[in-house]
Amino acid sequence: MTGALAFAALVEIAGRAGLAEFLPPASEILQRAAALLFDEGFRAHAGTSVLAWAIGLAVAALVAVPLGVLFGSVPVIDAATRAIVEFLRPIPSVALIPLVALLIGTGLQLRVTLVIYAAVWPILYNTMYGLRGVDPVARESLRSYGFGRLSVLWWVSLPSAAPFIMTGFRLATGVALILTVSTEIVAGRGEGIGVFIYFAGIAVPARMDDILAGVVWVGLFGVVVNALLVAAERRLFRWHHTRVGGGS
Amino acid sequence: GDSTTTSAPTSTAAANGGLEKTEIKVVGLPAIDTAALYVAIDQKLFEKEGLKVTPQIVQSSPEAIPMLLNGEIDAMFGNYVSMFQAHDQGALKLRILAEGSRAAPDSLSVMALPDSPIRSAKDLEGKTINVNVLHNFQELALTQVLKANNVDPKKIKYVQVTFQNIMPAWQKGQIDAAYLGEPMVTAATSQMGARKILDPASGPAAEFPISGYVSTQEWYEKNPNTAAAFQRALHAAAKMMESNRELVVDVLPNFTQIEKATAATVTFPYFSSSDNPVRLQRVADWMVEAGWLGKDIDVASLMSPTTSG
Amino acid sequence: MTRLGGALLRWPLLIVLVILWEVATRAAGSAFFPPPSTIVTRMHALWFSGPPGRLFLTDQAVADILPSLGRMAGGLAGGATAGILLGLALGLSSRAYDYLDGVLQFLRAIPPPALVTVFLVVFGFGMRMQLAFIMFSIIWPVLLNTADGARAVEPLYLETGRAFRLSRRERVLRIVLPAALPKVFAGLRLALSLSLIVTVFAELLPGTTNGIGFQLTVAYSMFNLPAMWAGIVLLGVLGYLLNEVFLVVERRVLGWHHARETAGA
Amino acid sequence: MLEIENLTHIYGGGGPSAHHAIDQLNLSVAEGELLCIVGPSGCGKSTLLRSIAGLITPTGGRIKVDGELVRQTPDNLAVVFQDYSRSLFPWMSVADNVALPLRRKNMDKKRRREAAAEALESVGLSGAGRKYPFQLSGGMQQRVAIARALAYRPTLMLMDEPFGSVDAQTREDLEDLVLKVRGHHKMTIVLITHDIDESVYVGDRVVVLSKAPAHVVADLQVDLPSPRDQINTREHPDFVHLRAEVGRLVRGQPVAH
Amino acid sequence: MLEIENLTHIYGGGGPSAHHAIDQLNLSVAEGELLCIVGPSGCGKSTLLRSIAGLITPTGGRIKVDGELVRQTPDNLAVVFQDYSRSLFPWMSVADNVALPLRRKNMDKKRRREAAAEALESVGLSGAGRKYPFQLSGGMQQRVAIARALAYRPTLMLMDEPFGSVDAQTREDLEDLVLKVRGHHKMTIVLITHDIDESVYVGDRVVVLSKAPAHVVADLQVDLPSPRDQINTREHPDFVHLRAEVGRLVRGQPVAH
Ligand SMILES: Nc1ncnc2c1ncn2[C@@H]1O[C@H](COP(=O)(O)OP(=O)(O)OP(=O)(O)O)[C@@H](O)[C@H]1O
Ligand SMILES: Nc1ncnc2c1ncn2[C@@H]1O[C@H](COP(=O)(O)OP(=O)(O)OP(=O)(O)O)[C@@H](O)[C@H]1O
Ligand SMILES: [Mg+2]
Ligand SMILES: [Mg+2]
Repeated sequence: MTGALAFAALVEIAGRAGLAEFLPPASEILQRAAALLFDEGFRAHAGTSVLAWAIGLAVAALVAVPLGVLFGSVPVIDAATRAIVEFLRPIPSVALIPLVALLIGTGLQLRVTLVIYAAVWPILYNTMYGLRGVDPVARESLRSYGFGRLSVLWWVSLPSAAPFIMTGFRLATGVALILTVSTEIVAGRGEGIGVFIYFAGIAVPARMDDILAGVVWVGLFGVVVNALLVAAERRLFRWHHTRVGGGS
Repeated sequence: GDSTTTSAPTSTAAANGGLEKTEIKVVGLPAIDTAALYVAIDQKLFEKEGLKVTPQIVQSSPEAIPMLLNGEIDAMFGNYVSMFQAHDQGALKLRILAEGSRAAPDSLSVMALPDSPIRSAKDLEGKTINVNVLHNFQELALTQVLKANNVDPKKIKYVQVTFQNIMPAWQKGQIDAAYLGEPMVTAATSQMGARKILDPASGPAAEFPISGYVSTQEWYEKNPNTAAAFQRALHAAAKMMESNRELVVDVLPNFTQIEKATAATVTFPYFSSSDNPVRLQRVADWMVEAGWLGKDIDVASLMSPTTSG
Repeated sequence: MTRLGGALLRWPLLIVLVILWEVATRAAGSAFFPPPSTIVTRMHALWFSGPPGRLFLTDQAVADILPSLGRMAGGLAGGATAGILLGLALGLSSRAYDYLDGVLQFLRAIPPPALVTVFLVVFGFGMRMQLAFIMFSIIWPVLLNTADGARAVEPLYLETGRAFRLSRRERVLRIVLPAALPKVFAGLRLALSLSLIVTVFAELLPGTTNGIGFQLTVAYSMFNLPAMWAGIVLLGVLGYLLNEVFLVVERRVLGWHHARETAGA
Repeated sequence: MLEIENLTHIYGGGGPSAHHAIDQLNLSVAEGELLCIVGPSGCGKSTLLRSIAGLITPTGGRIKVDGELVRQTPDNLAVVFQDYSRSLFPWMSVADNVALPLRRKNMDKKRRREAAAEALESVGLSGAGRKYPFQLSGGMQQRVAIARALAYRPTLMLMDEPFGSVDAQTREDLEDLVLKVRGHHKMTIVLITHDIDESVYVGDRVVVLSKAPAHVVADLQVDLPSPRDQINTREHPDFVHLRAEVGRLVRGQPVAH
Repeated sequence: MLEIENLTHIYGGGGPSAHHAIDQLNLSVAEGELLCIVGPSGCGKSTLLRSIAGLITPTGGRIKVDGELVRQTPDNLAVVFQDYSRSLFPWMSVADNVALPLRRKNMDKKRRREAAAEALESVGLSGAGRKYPFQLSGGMQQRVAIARALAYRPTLMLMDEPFGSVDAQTREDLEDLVLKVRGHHKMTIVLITHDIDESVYVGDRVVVLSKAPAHVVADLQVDLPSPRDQINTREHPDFVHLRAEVGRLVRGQPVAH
């Protein structure tokens, strides 16, 4: 909280000092952001974005965790697919927009597809690395009771890796949000916060206050989602948090 | 040119029988150049032709090409340079349905800030100028005008700067001169005291065609009557707009971020009320000259005769 | 698994997919999806038909690839360092967490394209803006994973460090960091490919005049689709190669981790 | 029940850091027998146990359980690991830890819970079921690991220094508990211990291993009267004699490096 | 050297899952003394040790080391943790593990390495320095933890069941090693053990704790001739008497839950 205030103060000073004659001070941005809350049009934009975000994220999680488990626990599959996976990973979604648009159209499905494409990786890799960090003694002890690979996975590896997978999911929420809005900015149709931001940008003069107010809402949404997830983690992984304690 | 009747009864008859498709989706851009589409809707000109046109706005015209190809839309508003390139590269088989806009004097402008040392076209040599998209119509026209002004076009450095970043980049000295279109020309003149250095729509590039309404050859062959009706309505709109600025001012807020007050003061491009392959051919030829096309394009073969009065 | 075995496994699937792709794209005949052979030919012409003395790189390759790699490396190094430092701070100090977490979570959700003007105003055109842009984007996986790793260090490791009164610096450097390292590496691996992606994004920023991303956008804006695909494939290949290098480093640094995991099994 | 032939294990596969842990070890255990294994620290006892449990694949020789070659973990086996604290799952309560393996046993939830509670009680932890492992002391954790193995009712139970972290009194109680359970449920038990008295007290046989690479140095039958008794058995002349004998044998095998 | 007054510790802060581990415990240890602590499993011995080491803040009472209140870990202190395998750092070689704490000691790299090698040799692990902890057996890991504490040359050494995982011979060697080191370097040592013989053999005093919540039940002076000797001391009538006494006292404290 203190940090947030300090940050806002910084932006305010920067804006007022005219470090940037194009950046409005924080107070103005926040005022505008508050006003947008009552703007029906903006709320519709926000709704569309959240929908694309949520669908994309959900699908990404459903795809990435099993894939991560597969890659993490069957080295052969990991080796056989690595060339392809590592080839695909660095391809930027901007380059894919026209291709995906051509294949599946440009509506919600375009945004959702690109969100999935980007959000899969953090979950996938945190799952893979999380599984690798499981204490071998813990795994062995269940194996020794005759539990098969899948059972060991379910009862030991996944719970043990769960906090880290969750961190991957938290990463993915941010990535998904960024991708949703960015795709909208570059190629949005109709509605979406990104479309809102885009149009604010092409006004003459550019409506920086609108752009930044939109950004504030995106950021706040990210903060709220993160807070919810952290709270969920604390409950779900109480064993983890009480044991390791830690600053947070 | 070759006129047919545009009276309401005939059109209605066409709507009943002749039109292959009565509901079409058309993509426009959030720029003044698209105004004819909205005026035609506003003035019920499409309706008169028996067409129901649903407009849609995209950020830039290349994005709409996939939509055209996968049938999401029927036609789109795009700049010729992009469209010719797409055609040349085989990305789509272009069909120009109707011309859209041409550069009017003062609707485009290369400008310098009041305290800039740039005073004449010659001063632009070695300087950095922004364009919206590299290798597009802005460069194409300016090259011709520079040549006519004895400036070596090769000595200009172009950088791509998105719309909202032109002003900050300019004021922070990241670009030496700004290549602006409306409404930024008006805004820069009145608010920043910017000086016009060169009008890119002058001399050899006067009335330079910028963009038009296009579709694919395939779509056109399937829907020739719809295409003709569409063209007629747009031409009719352009005609009305020639004599009545207010029509344009009224529709601008519908699809651009230009408010009414600003709209009243800006310079509009020319809206084409007929199609003319000759002037369009000039664009294609310049592109060949710039090395942007692999082969010549015979523009006339992509166009239909003007059927409007 | 032996190296050879790995290689034997790795290529067949890829080759089959490429062949399928070739067949499919030839059949479809869409200009948007040129067949791999066309792409490879184009890549060769664009970048790899130079003189042998220059490793067959063309001038264009030097103009496109090197600046991108430079930006990427700079951004990655900066972002990773910042991510690890901030992550450690956040994972270890509840005070740092209280002060920074809200702001960082806020920043994390912000789409960089919306902030281009801000970056432009603060940093101006060119390298500084691009580096800032890349760092701002790739820091998050490193930061969050490091924080997670630092928080989840086996308590007895920490107690051992405290019992022997290691200085705070040494505890962080010799205990927390190595213990968190497997997770940090997961973050770095994500950041690696992300840095390529973001480099491309950064090369769309106002004022850029070279780089793969620049080449890619110019190609697309001129509908030179084979050239665009060449850029995409080049990115993929670079990503793959960088990842291989990364894995070699990881195997060295995390040798203990992998060995322990596979010991006995 | 258990036959080990020429078992050899080398860690680190022939490389420069290879370690020869077990060398040509032969051993067999009859059904229902309780075999104690003693040997110097680092000689290869845990390695032997892991091989029997099918958790590592020995580099040579073979192991049969119930006449079948061990390729993966044999059925109805339970292991108490030396590193008990790491073998408990930190995300589960103690009771859940004990009950988890019973899922293999076609028991419904209620019966699993009862069995777990019973096993915990038998090791003196009746109140600890709802705690998490990290909330227990070392000795208590070790007893949880024992309870988990006992609740499972294996036919073959492998115990790696299972009583190392509990006090003398508890240790005796647990020894007697193992003896009792073995009698009731016909378990075969292989128990590694460093406590020579213990090996003689609970074992039907005591096998002494050499320093690394381990092989069998001595295989002593323990013919003490049953049921054993903490006071009488330990005073029995055979007990005194045997423990001295085992002690001598172990001491003859100086520690491995 | 060490004074503990009315030490009380309650885990889980007053909540429903609170556990009263130590209750009003008083104890003092003189400089150079070797104090053994015995007590039932789960009574609070490790908790006591952690409090002395300043790793947990007890909920009541106070602890002074060298006259100073323990707020954080006192200087020149070394701990051998009960959970030795988790107290070794898996990313460091064994030698590095041992040498790490010496960084506090103004030693250059070479001397650190020598000191580590020496300590490893003294616990019988001279060849293991370059291995990683996971490549060692349980008992070897425990000895590494001991070597680490010894190399550090603390003035106060806290050992939590330090010899639980090694064989009888090694155990005796280590007992003697600790006695020797103590004599040479004037260490004060607090050693927790479950082995009653051991407590009497190595201890100058043996303190018996009650079942949880722990307090001191008995505090016995061990007046056996020095230097101790594995054969003669254990045959000494006082030894026999004392171990019986301690045994009785421990057994009088049935196990905690
Ligand atoms: N994963 C491994 N890699 C390499 N060497 C190993 C590994 N595990 C064990 N060893 C070595 O094998 C030998 C036997 O180890 P093992 O754990 O079987 O000994 P042990 O008899 O159980 O000893 P202790 O009584 O100390 O537990 C030891 O010298 C050890 O260093
Ligand atoms: N973190 C914790 N949270 C809650 N309770 C705890 C925690 N740590 C220990 N306890 C409880 O405190 C009591 C004392 O634990 P401690 O580890 O001190 O016992 P101990 O005497 O060392 O036993 P052992 O000989 O078995 O190691 C135990 O009953 C244990 O359940
Ligand atoms: Mg062992
Ligand atoms: Mg303890």
